Amino acid sequence: MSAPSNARVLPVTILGSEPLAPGFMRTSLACPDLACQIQPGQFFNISVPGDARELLRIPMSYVGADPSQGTVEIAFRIVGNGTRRLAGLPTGTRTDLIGPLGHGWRYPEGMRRALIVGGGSGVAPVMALAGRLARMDVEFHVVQGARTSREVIYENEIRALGAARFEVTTDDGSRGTKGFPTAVVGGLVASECYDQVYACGPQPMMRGIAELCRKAGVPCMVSLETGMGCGFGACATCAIDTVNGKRGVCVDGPVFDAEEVIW
Amino acid sequence: MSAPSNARVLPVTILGSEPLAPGFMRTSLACPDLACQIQPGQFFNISVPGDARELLRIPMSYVGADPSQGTVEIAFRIVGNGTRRLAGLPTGTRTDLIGPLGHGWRYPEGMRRALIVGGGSGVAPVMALAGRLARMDVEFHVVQGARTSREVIYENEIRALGAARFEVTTDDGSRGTKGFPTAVVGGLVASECYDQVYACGPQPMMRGIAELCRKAGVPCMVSLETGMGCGFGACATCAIDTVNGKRGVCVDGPVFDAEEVIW
Amino acid sequence: MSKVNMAVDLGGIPMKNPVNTASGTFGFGKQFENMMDVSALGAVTGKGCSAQPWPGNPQPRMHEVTSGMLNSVGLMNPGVRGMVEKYGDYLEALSGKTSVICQVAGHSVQEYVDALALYDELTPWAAGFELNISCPNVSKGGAAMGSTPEGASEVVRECRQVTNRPLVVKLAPTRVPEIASAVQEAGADAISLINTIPAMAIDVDTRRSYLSRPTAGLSGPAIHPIAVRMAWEACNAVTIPVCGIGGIMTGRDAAEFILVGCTAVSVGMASMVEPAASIRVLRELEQWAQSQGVSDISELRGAFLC
Amino acid sequence: MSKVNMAVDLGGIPMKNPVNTASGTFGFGKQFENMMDVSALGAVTGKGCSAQPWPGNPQPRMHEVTSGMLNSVGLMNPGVRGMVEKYGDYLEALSGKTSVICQVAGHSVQEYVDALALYDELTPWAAGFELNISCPNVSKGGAAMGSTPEGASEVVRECRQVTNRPLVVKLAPTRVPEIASAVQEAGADAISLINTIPAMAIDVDTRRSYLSRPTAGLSGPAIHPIAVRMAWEACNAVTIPVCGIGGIMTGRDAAEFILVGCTAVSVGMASMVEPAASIRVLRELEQWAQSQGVSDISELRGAFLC
Ligand SMILES: Cc1cc2nc3c(=O)[nH]c(=O)nc-3n(C[C@H](O)[C@H](O)[C@H](O)COP(=O)(O)OP(=O)(O)OC[C@H]3O[C@@H](n4cnc5c(N)ncnc54)[C@H](O)[C@@H]3O)c2cc1C
Ligand SMILES: Cc1cc2nc3c(=O)[nH]c(=O)nc-3n(C[C@H](O)[C@H](O)[C@H](O)COP(=O)(O)OP(=O)(O)OC[C@H]3O[C@@H](n4cnc5c(N)ncnc54)[C@H](O)[C@@H]3O)c2cc1C
Ligand SMILES: Cc1cc2nc3c(=O)[nH]c(=O)nc-3n(C[C@H](O)[C@H](O)[C@H](O)COP(=O)(O)O)c2cc1C
Ligand SMILES: Cc1cc2nc3c(=O)[nH]c(=O)nc-3n(C[C@H](O)[C@H](O)[C@H](O)COP(=O)(O)O)c2cc1C
Ligand code: FES
Ligand code: FES
Repeated sequence: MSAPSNARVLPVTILGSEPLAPGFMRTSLACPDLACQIQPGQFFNISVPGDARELLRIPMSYVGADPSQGTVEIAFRIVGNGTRRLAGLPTGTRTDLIGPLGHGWRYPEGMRRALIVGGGSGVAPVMALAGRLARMDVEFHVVQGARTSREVIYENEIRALGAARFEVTTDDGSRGTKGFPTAVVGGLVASECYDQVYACGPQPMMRGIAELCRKAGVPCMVSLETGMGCGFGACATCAIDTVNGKRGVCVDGPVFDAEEVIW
Repeated sequence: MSAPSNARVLPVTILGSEPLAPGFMRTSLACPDLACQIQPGQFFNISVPGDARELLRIPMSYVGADPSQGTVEIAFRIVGNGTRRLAGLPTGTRTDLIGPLGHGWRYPEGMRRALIVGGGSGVAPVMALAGRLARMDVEFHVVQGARTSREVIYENEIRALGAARFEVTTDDGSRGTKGFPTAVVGGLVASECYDQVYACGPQPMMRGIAELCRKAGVPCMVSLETGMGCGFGACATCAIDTVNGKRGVCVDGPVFDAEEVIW
Repeated sequence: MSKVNMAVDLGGIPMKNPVNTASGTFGFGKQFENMMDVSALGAVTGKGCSAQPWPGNPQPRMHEVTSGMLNSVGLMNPGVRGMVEKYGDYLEALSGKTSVICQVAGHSVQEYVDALALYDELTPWAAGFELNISCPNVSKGGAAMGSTPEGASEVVRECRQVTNRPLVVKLAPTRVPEIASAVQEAGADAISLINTIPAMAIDVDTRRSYLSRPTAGLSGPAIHPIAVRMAWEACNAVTIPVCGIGGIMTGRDAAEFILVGCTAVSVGMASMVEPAASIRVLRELEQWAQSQGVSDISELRGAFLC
Repeated sequence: MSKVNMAVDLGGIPMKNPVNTASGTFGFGKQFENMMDVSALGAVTGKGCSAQPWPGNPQPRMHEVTSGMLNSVGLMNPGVRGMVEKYGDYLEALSGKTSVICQVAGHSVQEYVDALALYDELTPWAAGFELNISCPNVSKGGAAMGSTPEGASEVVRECRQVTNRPLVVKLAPTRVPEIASAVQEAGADAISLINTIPAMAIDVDTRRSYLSRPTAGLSGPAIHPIAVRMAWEACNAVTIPVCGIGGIMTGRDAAEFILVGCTAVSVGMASMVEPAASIRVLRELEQWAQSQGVSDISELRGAFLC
């Protein structure tokens, strides 16, 4: 694993939180040093006060950063104690984070059209990507997978960024195509000429999309998730199997070429 | 050890705290079930939220209780993590306590004049006693030992309760007699005719007073302190040596006849 | 959700549910009477008693540490006779509603035998006895009797001669698989574990122990993951039932012990800070069993998937 | 307050202060370069490496528990050669400012010997080597190599032949006094302890381990009081220097190890959550030594009063 270049322990203040969907929060953080450095697909490791028995930090991607305001927005699903505490931190809470961490999304030269697939809380890490593609004038389509219609998030923001196509799938069929994102991605990669597919979501979803892309001959990048002890290459708890041997999700990823990952 | 009779887990709300002296706090609690039951010398075991690594409760005596308001006042010195957290609990914090616990001060029949000696945070447990003696129309004298003049606490309250004599000793001589309370108690027990001496404070102070009383032939009661795992007779961590064998400070005490204690 | 049968059998001790109390943290049950329904538990285990009363260690006897506590009570107890005088009537009445387990303490084989013989005579209401073989062995230089397979089996073999009632043997957190097999071989009806883990806490200002002795026993949530591992080792080493102990604060903590193969569990330090913790653990354990869709808790015993 | 001489000697490894890093929690030092002054530490110990690269265990490899964490990294490492290729230049430069200790991993005596021989050849800048004898010993049926005095001394005896540089032997948290004596006898220059304590955490909804294996190693503040006790036992059992490890979060935690007789200490999990924790521990340790009025930290070594 290669050492991170610019990671630091940075002070951060919670600016406010609001529910995005049931069990989903969006939280705004003041962290100027992070806001001006972090790149789409990178993450940080935040210390969440409130339960002194839990020492480990929580890895978080970001949805958007405003370097001029020094703010970073995150979106997360409440899945356990840490995310529950994070959701409840009052405005003004001061804590710290280690970041920016990892390697972000990469942009193949001459890319003209890309497909972005986000599933569940995996939508967060692709939002910053969508913003970047928009600024790069790359046409992008978005497929969002949600459990149910109320969990479709950031729809307005995605449309406002200029997604040329926006498809929704829901597990329960309450909106868009019933099923997982793979249900529509197969058709899309066959019919549209994507230079690159970007995917973040549950592991089975990413594996499925990687397989579809492999068959269609379209390059695919995925952003992986594992438990992380440190986030900066010190502990090896995050290592996964790749065709290049074990690699650390925190420093070699979290973004990997799908072809590299042994699923 | 005998089982406590009326101890219960009771909900409690913090009504407010203020500094009493440097490093000393007074805190008012709303706990109607405790306020109408607790007797001078008894204590309770309070759960202090804020650090989930620390599970044990903190034993606390009380200074005064107002059964009509359902409130109890405590006074304590900040000595460690638990008392530091207790001092910082915001008004409105809800927690719980186990109480009332232990056996309180006893009042010999026909008692007409008593001496109360409180040292440091040991002043708290004798305040409720002073109030009781006042209501019983027993004449009482008070000796308070403090490290320095600014740490003399509850002076107005003690005078208002009608202490017939109020002596102060300070370790640094900044007020009253320089030295420990033993410096004046010897003279008092020799010259005044006390039916009973009551003492609470650091162990060496209580040992010294017990010795003076033994020599003067005056009965003495002390309120002891030990670390407590449970506070209600379940764990035996609080046991001390007495002439009657090991006894539990939490259920057999905290008040003991000084003659019973093997110092 | 439908009711789950929670009754289990701990080596001949009938338990209407798997929740027991850890010796030394629950007094003799009576102390909790005002604060919970003691008789609702599957069993109640009291403080260990010896033939003669023991004073235990001097103060200080406890110190709080991160997510746990150290104690050096030193097995203070009023002696079997003293205990029966003071708590016999209470425990006899309780024994009509739940199993009462009396714990045996000793510093030598003879002391265990003497205490157990007294118990056998004076506590006809006891459903069984627990041998705490982690007390310091005075006749063998102060090391715990239960710290070697040989020492452990000697105690159990001799005690086996003294009573026909079920014998639970409580293991120290050391060399678990070997010692578990040894005590089964020697005639134990069940095993319980773990006892506290020897540990230290030093006041670095005074350079002295926070306790009256250099080492003391660690209990509480800090030891829970270690205790589950040791219980798993014990369950894999023996065929007799095992009672899992260590850092149980919730029904989920208790469930881990059941999953690795324990028949019962004991709640320790939790009862000291939350007197009715054992009842809450029981309720949560039952809810978990229901959520797992079983009709009998025994279907979950050893159901750990690995 | 006047300056305290903090320099110590860990069995021939010169340390300008007693603070070392616990293997596996500090990468190879380089990962911390942006976040602290790595060269200010007394020593830096890297992840254990074997002669051949090891993949370690599958995901999940970690789980958080009360006041600690479980890991089952499984000694994944790039092999001695791979490590030297990637970090050799960095560590060589670092070795001019602080002692670099290279850790040796193995599954059999031969593997330890092979890895150490490679190290001896490829890392002339290493101040010494640490033998991690608590990894699973595949050639002896899966028990940890260091879990018996015989196994431990065999590894150390053979490794002793391979290098003249100092050998630190890292003990598992089991049978400490016996194994400590055995490795001193076999030629160790110093001892370090403890490694993680085997433990379990089960997701009771799925009935599976939270990790890819049933058991994993517990580290963090939860184990600190146990680690101090074991370090005390080791210090009492041997005359060679001891490096204390386990749950160090503050200078006071480190001071406890010094008081029971340790020459040095290693910061583990703390560095993962607070990258510069080791530097803070060093500062706090120095402040404590000053507050104790000594002119040399060695005056506090073993100064525990009991
Ligand atoms: C690089 C990276 C970027 C990430 N970015 C984001 C992001 O932008 N948004 C986002 O929402 N998440 C993100 N995550 C995931 C996020 O870090 C985790 O959701 C978070 O760490 C969970 O912490 P926790 O303490 O709430 O849950 P934990 O308690 O640590 O639980 C972790 C998992 O275990 C399960 N679990 C926990 N407790 C129990 C229990 N008692 N019984 C059964 N199962 C249980 C939960 O379902 C959960 O999935 C990211 C992760 C990584 C590695
Ligand atoms: C029956 C009874 C009644 C009581 N009533 C009162 C009362 O009315 N008012 C009152 O003020 N107190 C009272 N006490 C004492 C009070 O309970 C203790 O002060 C309190 O429990 C301390 O808790 P803590 O967590 O703040 O300190 P802890 O952290 O538990 O420390 C306990 C002691 O250890 C020492 N200590 C703690 N940390 C360190 C360290 N890092 N290094 C060195 N030493 C350390 C402290 O000096 C302290 O004296 C009573 C005690 C009993 C048993
Ligand atoms: C204050 C205290 C006293 C104890 N006394 C005994 C005892 O007499 N006999 C015994 O076998 N175990 C004794 N133990 C150990 C407990 O029964 C239990 O094994 C241990 O505390 C682990 O469980 P826990 O983590 O739930 O507390 C005692 C524990 C504590 C905290
Ligand atoms: C993620 C992780 C990886 C570890 N890898 C190793 C290792 O390779 N070799 C080793 O001897 N110890 C290893 N350890 C154990 C630590 O070096 C240390 O002994 C243990 O964590 C206790 O210290 P702590 O409580 O301060 O973390 C590892 C610990 C952790 C948490
Ligand atoms: S989390 Fe990736 S190395 Fe620690
Ligand atoms: S504190 Fe007195 S018996 Fe538990």
